[in-house]
Amino acid sequence: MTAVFSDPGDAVAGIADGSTVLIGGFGMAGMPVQLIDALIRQGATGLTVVSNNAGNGDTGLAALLAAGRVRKMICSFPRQSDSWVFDGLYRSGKIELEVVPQGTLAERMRAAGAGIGAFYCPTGVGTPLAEGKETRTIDGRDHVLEYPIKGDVVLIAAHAGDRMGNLVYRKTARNFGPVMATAAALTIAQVHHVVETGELDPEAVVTPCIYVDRILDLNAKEATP
Amino acid sequence: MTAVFSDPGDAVAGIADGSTVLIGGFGMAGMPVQLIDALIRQGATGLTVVSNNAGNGDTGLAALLAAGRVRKMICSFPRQSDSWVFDGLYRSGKIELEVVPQGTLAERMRAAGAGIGAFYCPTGVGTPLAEGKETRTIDGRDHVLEYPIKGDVVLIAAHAGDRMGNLVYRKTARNFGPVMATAAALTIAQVHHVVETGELDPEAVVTPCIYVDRILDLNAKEATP
Amino acid sequence: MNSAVKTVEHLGRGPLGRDELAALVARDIPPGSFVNLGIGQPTTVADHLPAGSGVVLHTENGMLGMGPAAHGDEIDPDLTNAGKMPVTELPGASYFHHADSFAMMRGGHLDVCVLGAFQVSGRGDLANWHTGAPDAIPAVGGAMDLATGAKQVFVMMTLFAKDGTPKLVPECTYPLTGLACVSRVYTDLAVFHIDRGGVTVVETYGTSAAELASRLEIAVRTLDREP
Amino acid sequence: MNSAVKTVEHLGRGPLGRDELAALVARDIPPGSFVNLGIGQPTTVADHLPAGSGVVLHTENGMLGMGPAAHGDEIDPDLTNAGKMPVTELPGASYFHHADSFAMMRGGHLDVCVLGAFQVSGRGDLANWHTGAPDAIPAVGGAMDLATGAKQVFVMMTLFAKDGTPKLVPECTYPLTGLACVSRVYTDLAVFHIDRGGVTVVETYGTSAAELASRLEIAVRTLDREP
Repeated sequence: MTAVFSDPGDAVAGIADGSTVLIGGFGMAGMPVQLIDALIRQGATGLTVVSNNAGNGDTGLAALLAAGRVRKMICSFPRQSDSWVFDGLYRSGKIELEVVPQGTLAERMRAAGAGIGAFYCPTGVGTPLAEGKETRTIDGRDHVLEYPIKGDVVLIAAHAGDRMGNLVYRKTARNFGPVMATAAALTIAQVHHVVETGELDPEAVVTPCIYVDRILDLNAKEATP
Repeated sequence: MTAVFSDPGDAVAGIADGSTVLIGGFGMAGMPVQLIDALIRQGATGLTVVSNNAGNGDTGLAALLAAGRVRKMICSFPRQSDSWVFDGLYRSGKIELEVVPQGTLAERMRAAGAGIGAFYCPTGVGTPLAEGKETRTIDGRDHVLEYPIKGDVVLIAAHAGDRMGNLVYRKTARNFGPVMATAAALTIAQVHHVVETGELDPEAVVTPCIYVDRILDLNAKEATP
Repeated sequence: MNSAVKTVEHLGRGPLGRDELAALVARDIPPGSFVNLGIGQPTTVADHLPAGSGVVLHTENGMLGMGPAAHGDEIDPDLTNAGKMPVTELPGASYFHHADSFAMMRGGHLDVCVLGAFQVSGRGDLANWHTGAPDAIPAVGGAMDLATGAKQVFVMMTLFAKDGTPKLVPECTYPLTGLACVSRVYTDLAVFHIDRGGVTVVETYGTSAAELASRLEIAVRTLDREP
Repeated sequence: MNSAVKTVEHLGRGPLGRDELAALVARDIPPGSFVNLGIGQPTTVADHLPAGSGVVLHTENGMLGMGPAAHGDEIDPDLTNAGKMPVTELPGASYFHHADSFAMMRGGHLDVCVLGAFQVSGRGDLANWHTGAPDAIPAVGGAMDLATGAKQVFVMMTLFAKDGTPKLVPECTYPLTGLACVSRVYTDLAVFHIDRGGVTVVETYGTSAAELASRLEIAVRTLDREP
């Protein structure tokens, strides 16, 4: 059953050192900034973080990196105009990096959530990112074998949730959220507001409640200072 | 670009003998009866049909089977209380049958639509349905290797579509429609009504227009007898 | 969950009726669980879930939050369960397509599924889709996916077939549905738990554990810790 | 599509400017196509698509029906393109998650994608994600998925690097993005088509095909059929 929290600290309680944490967002769109800030205060360290980018500016994921809590990043696109925090850590050898093609990153997390043991993927064949990977020719096309990425914890941002844990997103802030939500033991979502059960259109629910363990209601937080 | 038809015959024009046809529906919910009726009149034969069931009663898929147009069925659950048409053909050796676990059936079509060459699946390991299939132990769990099922044509029923080809479904009639829509060279959807582009909520579109080649507008058919 | 530490023998009564069996399964489903009820007898478990249990029902044809059977004006051909019978929708429901529905199942997100069975082995192997009769038309549906995917698989069946042979067996002779997947077997005569250590009799109805043991071809343990 | 049967040499002018190049690519995108425009220069192709072309833009971060860049009050932090710049939504748009977005791409559903490049080989190999410099931080994004998945990959680039070396090469020396995936190369000096037969010069700008051929290290053909 999904628990709804108004305190960010309660929402991230219990995340262990050394966890693999999947963090939603594409750049800042869909990034769960309040949950990440709470994770920084919570103190877990030695983390492996899976996210499309490696932080923007000084907030959100960049702040978690700056706090020295991340041992390894798995992402598709770490280098950006405003990824100075990651760039510094990487160049000084303080962080490990695994670069994965963006669609393969998403599909590996989907596989984890969908109980698929591994899959043959045509992306990256013949490139440095396929080096050392098992390959197979299927129907005349070369593929590399890719394995699931499973998280211990997922932190995502959705637009709204109901009390049962169903989630809807908004525009391209949806991005990795629904995929990540399926791929870890503990899924924590921050939402702009929580609605009563029955208020979301069942045809338009994007993440069914079965995938959501905890919701941080940002609206409640503002209402109770 | 998606073409909208009011005549069922136009919607199914050009389907070739020997085609692999994916047909939506779970029992009668989501079954594209008008498109199947049109396919019977169109006359294509020697078909391989992929559908969850092997027809109910005497209408829809059962009628296509009764017309002798289907060489082979690929499905999860042919035997039902009202599957007498299929039962008769099967017992008299007039139709070939491949039984696939329901989730594997869906996932094999998803793989076809998603460009996945093959995937390792835990379902069916150690059962007669895994006989002859390649297996692999991953993380201590046995899996069988499953390959995509790609169609030449897809026939599905959706609730509504817009002129660009975006589709929405209704309740559990959604079932195989969105997966099949991605998995064939030619996707044909019948809808209860067509709305103007812009009338569907972009957050609630289930099948994006890129997957839909032809729409049969059942409402238009009724309006112009 | 049933936290028995000592096998309970209900001797002053007969075997469980079908409704009693469904009620027993319902009792053992933890509040707030996500549950799939197989077609046939398992479907009747829904009628015995206590109000406010927070149990959410999944149906493989693409829905969470399924409600009771639909009657009269409620019947909607677009809203059916896995047995293709009309059902209703509860507040908080959601719909999804078949690949997503089985990803949910295969990915281990369902807490419990309840299935019927022809046979269950002492290792928890399940046979429930095919009698092996040469003229039978094979039809598996979602049984293998459920058996493989759910965190716990509960089986409901009579303990003995009509010809008197046990359905809890050393090795399944019918074609398998899944390997080592069943964790509990609910029958008219007894409830069994299965784990790596073997089969344990947790409760009996209208018979003793010792009598049952003598009628089965597999070893069964009893619980004898004091509560 | 450009249906040239004879190589056209535009000699009475200079090389194509950036805007002219974008317009040329836009001209060659068939009406009604589903198209992904890569970050950087390819994004500008959108500004040259004729009204009523019916071209539908895909952005890898989960949208079909992307509109032009957002300005002023239109800016919405929840609505960005692959370059993380604010964009708008057109009627008929739809949103989907990342796995669905890349399934669309990898599954071969996009008609055309337009990408920038460091190098393209005569076989259509693409290098566009990494300079190979030892201190560079590798970052691939969706480039490999697009190169592998789109039905046609168009490249936009200058034909020669700043140091004068050609970027259309016998073998890519930079790390590869995809093998044999590029079908057209649009440059400031010429448009090339690539297929199993090799590289064909379709149009030139401010230079002749013969002069170009002398500056490249790969064989290029010209078209000489009469229209």
